[in-house]
Amino acid sequence: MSGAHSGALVAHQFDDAEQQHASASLGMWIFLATEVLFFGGLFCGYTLYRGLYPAGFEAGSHLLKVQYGAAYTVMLICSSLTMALGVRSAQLGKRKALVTFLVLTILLGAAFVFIKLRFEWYGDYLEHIVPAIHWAPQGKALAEITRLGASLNHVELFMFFYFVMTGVHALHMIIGVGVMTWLLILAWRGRFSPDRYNQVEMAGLYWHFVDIVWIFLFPLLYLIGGRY
Amino acid sequence: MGTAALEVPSISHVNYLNASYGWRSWLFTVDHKRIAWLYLVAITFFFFVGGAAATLMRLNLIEPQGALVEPATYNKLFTVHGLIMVFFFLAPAVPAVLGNFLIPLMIGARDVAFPRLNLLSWYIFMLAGSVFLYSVISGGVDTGWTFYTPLSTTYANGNVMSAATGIFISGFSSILTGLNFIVTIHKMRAPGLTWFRLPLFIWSMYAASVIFVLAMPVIAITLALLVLERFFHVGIFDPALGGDPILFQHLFWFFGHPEVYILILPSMGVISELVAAFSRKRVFGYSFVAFSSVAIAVISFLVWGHHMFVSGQSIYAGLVFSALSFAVAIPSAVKVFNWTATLHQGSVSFDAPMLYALGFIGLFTMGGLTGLFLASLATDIHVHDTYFIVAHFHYIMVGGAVMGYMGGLHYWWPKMTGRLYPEGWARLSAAIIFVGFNLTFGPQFILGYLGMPRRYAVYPAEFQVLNVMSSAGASILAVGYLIPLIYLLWSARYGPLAGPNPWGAKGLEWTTPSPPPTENFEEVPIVTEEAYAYAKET
Amino acid sequence: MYFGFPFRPQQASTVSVAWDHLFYFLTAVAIFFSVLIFVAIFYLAIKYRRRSADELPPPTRENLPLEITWTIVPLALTVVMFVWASSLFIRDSRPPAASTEIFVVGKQWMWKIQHPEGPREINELHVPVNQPIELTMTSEDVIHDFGVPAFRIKKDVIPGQYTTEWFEATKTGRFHLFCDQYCGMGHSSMIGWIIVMPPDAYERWLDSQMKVEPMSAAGSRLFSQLGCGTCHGPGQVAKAPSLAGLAGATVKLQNGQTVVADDAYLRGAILTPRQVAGFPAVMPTFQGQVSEDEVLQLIAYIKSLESPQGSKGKFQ
Amino acid sequence: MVGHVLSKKLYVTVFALLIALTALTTGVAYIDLGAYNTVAALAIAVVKASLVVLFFMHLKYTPGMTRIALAAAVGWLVILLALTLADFHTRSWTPVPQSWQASTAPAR
Ligand code: HEA
Ligand code: HEA
Ligand code: HEC
Ligand code: CUA
Ligand SMILES: [Cu+2]
Repeated sequence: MSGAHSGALVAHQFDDAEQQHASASLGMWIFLATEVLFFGGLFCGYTLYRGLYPAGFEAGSHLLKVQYGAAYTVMLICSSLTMALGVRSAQLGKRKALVTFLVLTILLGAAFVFIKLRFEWYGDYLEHIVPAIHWAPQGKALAEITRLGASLNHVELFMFFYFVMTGVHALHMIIGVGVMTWLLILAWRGRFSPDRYNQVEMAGLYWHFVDIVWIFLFPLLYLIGGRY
Repeated sequence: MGTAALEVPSISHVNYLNASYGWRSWLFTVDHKRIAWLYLVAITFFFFVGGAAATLMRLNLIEPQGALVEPATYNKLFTVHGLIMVFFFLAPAVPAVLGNFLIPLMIGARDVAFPRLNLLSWYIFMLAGSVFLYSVISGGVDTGWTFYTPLSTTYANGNVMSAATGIFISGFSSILTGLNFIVTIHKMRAPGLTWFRLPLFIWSMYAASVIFVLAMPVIAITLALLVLERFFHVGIFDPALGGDPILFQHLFWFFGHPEVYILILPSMGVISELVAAFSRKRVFGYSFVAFSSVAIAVISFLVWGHHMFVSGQSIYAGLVFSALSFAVAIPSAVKVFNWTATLHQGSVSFDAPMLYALGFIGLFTMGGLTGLFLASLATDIHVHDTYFIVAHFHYIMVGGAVMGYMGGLHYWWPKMTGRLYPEGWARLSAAIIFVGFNLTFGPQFILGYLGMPRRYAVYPAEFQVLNVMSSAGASILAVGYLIPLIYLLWSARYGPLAGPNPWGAKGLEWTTPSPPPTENFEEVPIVTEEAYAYAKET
Repeated sequence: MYFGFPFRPQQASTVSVAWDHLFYFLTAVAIFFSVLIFVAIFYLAIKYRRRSADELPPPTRENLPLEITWTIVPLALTVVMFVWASSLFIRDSRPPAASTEIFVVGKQWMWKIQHPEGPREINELHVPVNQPIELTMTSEDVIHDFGVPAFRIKKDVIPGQYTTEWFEATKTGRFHLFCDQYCGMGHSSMIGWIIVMPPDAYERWLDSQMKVEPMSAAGSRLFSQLGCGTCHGPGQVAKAPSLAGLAGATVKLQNGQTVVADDAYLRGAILTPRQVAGFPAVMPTFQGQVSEDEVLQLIAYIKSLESPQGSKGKFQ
Repeated sequence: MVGHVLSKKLYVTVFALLIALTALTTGVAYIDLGAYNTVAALAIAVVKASLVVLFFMHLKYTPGMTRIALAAAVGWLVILLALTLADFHTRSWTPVPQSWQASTAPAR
């Protein structure tokens, strides 16, 4: 706590580090609240149509591959752990550990985005199940849709939700990776100390939030109607 | 010696205006007071653009077959008018100009909690405005400010995508401003300034900020979905896929109704300040007025379906929304009665800001009471989407919110510039605005009741008389708005010096010099008394 | 006194009088409170005007009873408004049993209207006086709104769905029909007339139009043209459900839900077929192959089919 | 300074729980529970999210305002969903016009 009043650590508008930290934390949480409602619009539409077109959504969900969804979930949980430990290292002033954990977090996040785009989405493209861009389900996909008696239109609607929801999520991941990289540079230069790690903590909150969104997206998109 | 220019007294103390010079010192400033000026310039520009569109509309409606423009152009005019006035003028007007300037001053802080974020908000706002203006210049949009699907996604030919993108971006500016204010009000209050010692302006800014933060993200994602659907020709509102266009309306109005309270709440806060200062009395029923702001903010999120009574929404949902819409009227009623009661046994002066305040109370009451016609399921069916609606919301937004903004601008102008505006001109233009306003929008109530639909470029001849009256009123109104533009500009340079507290008002902002120094206060004020402690005893 | 404009829209339907009464009540409340506030402001502001520059008034005293009064009184008034308005609304939201059904299709920027007997009209609707009329409406493109001020009715017309509204005209004459939902460039010219006629004149009008086939006949023609009969024809009951007597019946769906086969259901069954319990999902979608007008004709035809038990569809 | 330093062990425990719950939610999807599949999936997701919020995001150790911010977010999400769905779910309550009932044939 000592030294908190020494100039640069506390911006001019604040009285002390305590106030600065509390403000930053409150601001970040409010920002996350807006994020909840940002995704909320999507969840609202999703819930509505899932209720209206259960067969279409079930069939659509069965076109996705559970193994991807589960793998992403594990990756994100791991990255959340590394992030939490990173914040902890910052709190304790362990620069090396902080750098290591940030690197791990970035790698996990980047891997997530890479796998999603390169393998899952590209795979969807090859299977002709990308609405608007490449939409002509055939073979196994078509068989599944017919088996469940779903209307192709409703399946397309589901796939649209799938791409938009995971797309917006991936966008958040990309932004997150960007922020982490910036933090990494700062951490490398030794900008953080037990007196001064607000940015790491706030970025951590954001990262965990993105993880939470995925925790919901996984069952909502990949596990509809079971896989039995 | 002896020339006119030298008679202008100059401001000698170091303040936020003369602390540094040059365009960089303005465009890269993080001082909340300078950022308020940046906003002021921007929204004034937008106001006159929106007003010019309104002028052209009113000119066109002088003749039933359209006196001026093609229907296609008319449709673009009201779309641009509505979007600019709502998103680029009124939503930022009181919050981003007066709020930015005053919140730190009123709570005894050196700045807002996140000054750089504050500047960022302005840049985002300007980016949004530029994108929107681009869409207007390069052909315009013609969807109405409500962007209803599938018109906007499939059938409209205008630049829907760039316009929606502009609004989308502006949402983030509002979110960041709201966030900044909430944190500032929570964390930056001067010692001794407890919640119930806060000026009521702060309470209503707080309530409005909460709405910013919770409503804006929903419109952002909704517009994003709209743009995607228009781009890919596939989307969640598309009836061909089994999508439901009414879902769009739900998402739009979930934001849209709270948005209209974003427009009015800050002005209500201004009115509380004005009524107290110009009656030299504490606002009657302080805590009721304070809590009614919070009540409005919360209930405003529960009433959106009242815009959809004839849209095919279920009648049961309609009943719920109708009941809740009546509920949201109560806190507004409480405010109106308390302001009126404040005059009782006061020392009422009729300076221009007070004229605006009294105008606000009267016109807001009329606008609000006609809102009750719309909240009633049966009567709304008849007047929905007619000029009755247009009259309702202009009474609240122009007669109410804009009057409040004008009143506040005059009241704090001496604080912002250090100089007094010419009182006589100000009273005159307030009176002109009041008369012109009623002549413009009063006849529209009757038009609407008679059945004239809104957004009509041409109309049956039997509605002409009332339309001509309305257009005549609009020209008076235009004069009323141009006069202040001129004399305020003049007074910023040549007005007499104001001194720290020209009105003899209470409040921390009046304890520091006009214009205030960059750090606002020489030393952190310590608050020991209630707000509006005018009377001798307290 | 004549001001060059009327002060009240014509009252030409059964609901208009009762609805106007509510409107007058609301107006009275609005005027009362507006006058109250204006008078109070003027009176207080002038009575307590500032008399000297350094005048300081006595402190504000809180007054809880007063606060409660002006919370409760508006609350009570709004409860009255709510109950009154909602009861009118609920009462008038259901068409009377004996109403005649007429079909409306909105399209940028005109109204296409079909009578079950066959005649079609554009931007005009002829109806008999004192006869409840139920409009079943849909749109081919964007949302429109079928509003008739003299009848105090208004309802959005939505693509992909059916909405309904009804009225019973009490006066003969010509009444404005407006499109009240902004629908693009020609919105303000999407207007027309409702022509209310005495019953005998209406019959004569119908006769003069009678060269056209009734909607159900047109539907029947479409039914064979599109090959519906190959599956739904007589004797095909194993392949596809029989459509006779379907209209108005309760249908059990594959997913266990039951629905009433109303217009909207039939439209969905044709355009986006869903699983009826016990049948394979082989019915192709007819979306894009039939226009909204034609769907309505098919529905009229299905309604005209007799059920095996002898009870009939709505139109006989 | 102001932050709350939690033990490494706690983080790892929470992490292990999260992984276990992920396995559980995936596994449950392969068992036929009817409508309860969705309920189970959502319940597990809520538990997981709560773990992240409480421990990784330190909600358990932060002042009341943070909780209010979170509660507002969730509450408003509920408002959005509840009132929107209230419309769509009650549309079918409207009685089918009487003229229909007159001709109702027995359910098939
Ligand atoms: C600042 C903006 C603002 C504000 C504050 C309000 C306030 C209110 N509005 Fe308004 N409204 C709009 C802006 C606003 N509105 C806009 C822009 C539209 C059109 C959007 C579009 O379609 O383009 C609209 C449309 C609109 C509709 C939809 C109409 C339709 O499209 O069919 C409805 C319906 O219920 C409504 C109701 C109300 C009510 C009940 C209030 C209440 O909050 C009013 C409360 C105030 C009072 C009641 C007055 C003071 C009270 C007294 C003096 C005491 C006496 C009181 C009683 C007896 C109760 N408004
Ligand atoms: C805050 C919001 C706000 C404000 C301040 C105003 C201000 C005004 N509005 Fe607006 N209005 C809306 C919000 C607002 N409006 C909205 C949301 C809609 C709905 C849009 C939609 O349907 O989608 C609407 C719609 C609307 C209509 C209905 C259009 C229709 O449905 O067909 C009309 C018609 O009279 C109108 C008129 C006016 C007038 C005369 C003013 C006046 O108060 C304006 C006064 C200002 C001036 C007159 C400026 C003076 C300056 C000049 C004259 C300079 C001129 C310069 C040049 C010509 C170069 N408005
Ligand atoms: C290839 C065979 C086939 C053709 C052609 C066909 N249908 Fe069907 N139809 C079915 C089957 C099978 C069902 C039941 C399963 C379902 O609802 O999808 C059905 C169901 C229906 C239903 C709902 C019946 C109920 O009991 O609820 C209606 C209405 C209908 N069809 C109308 C039509 C019309 C009108 C056409 C022509 C434009 C048509 N069908 C053409 C096979 C067909
Ligand atoms: Cu059709 Cu407006
Ligand atoms: Cu509203």
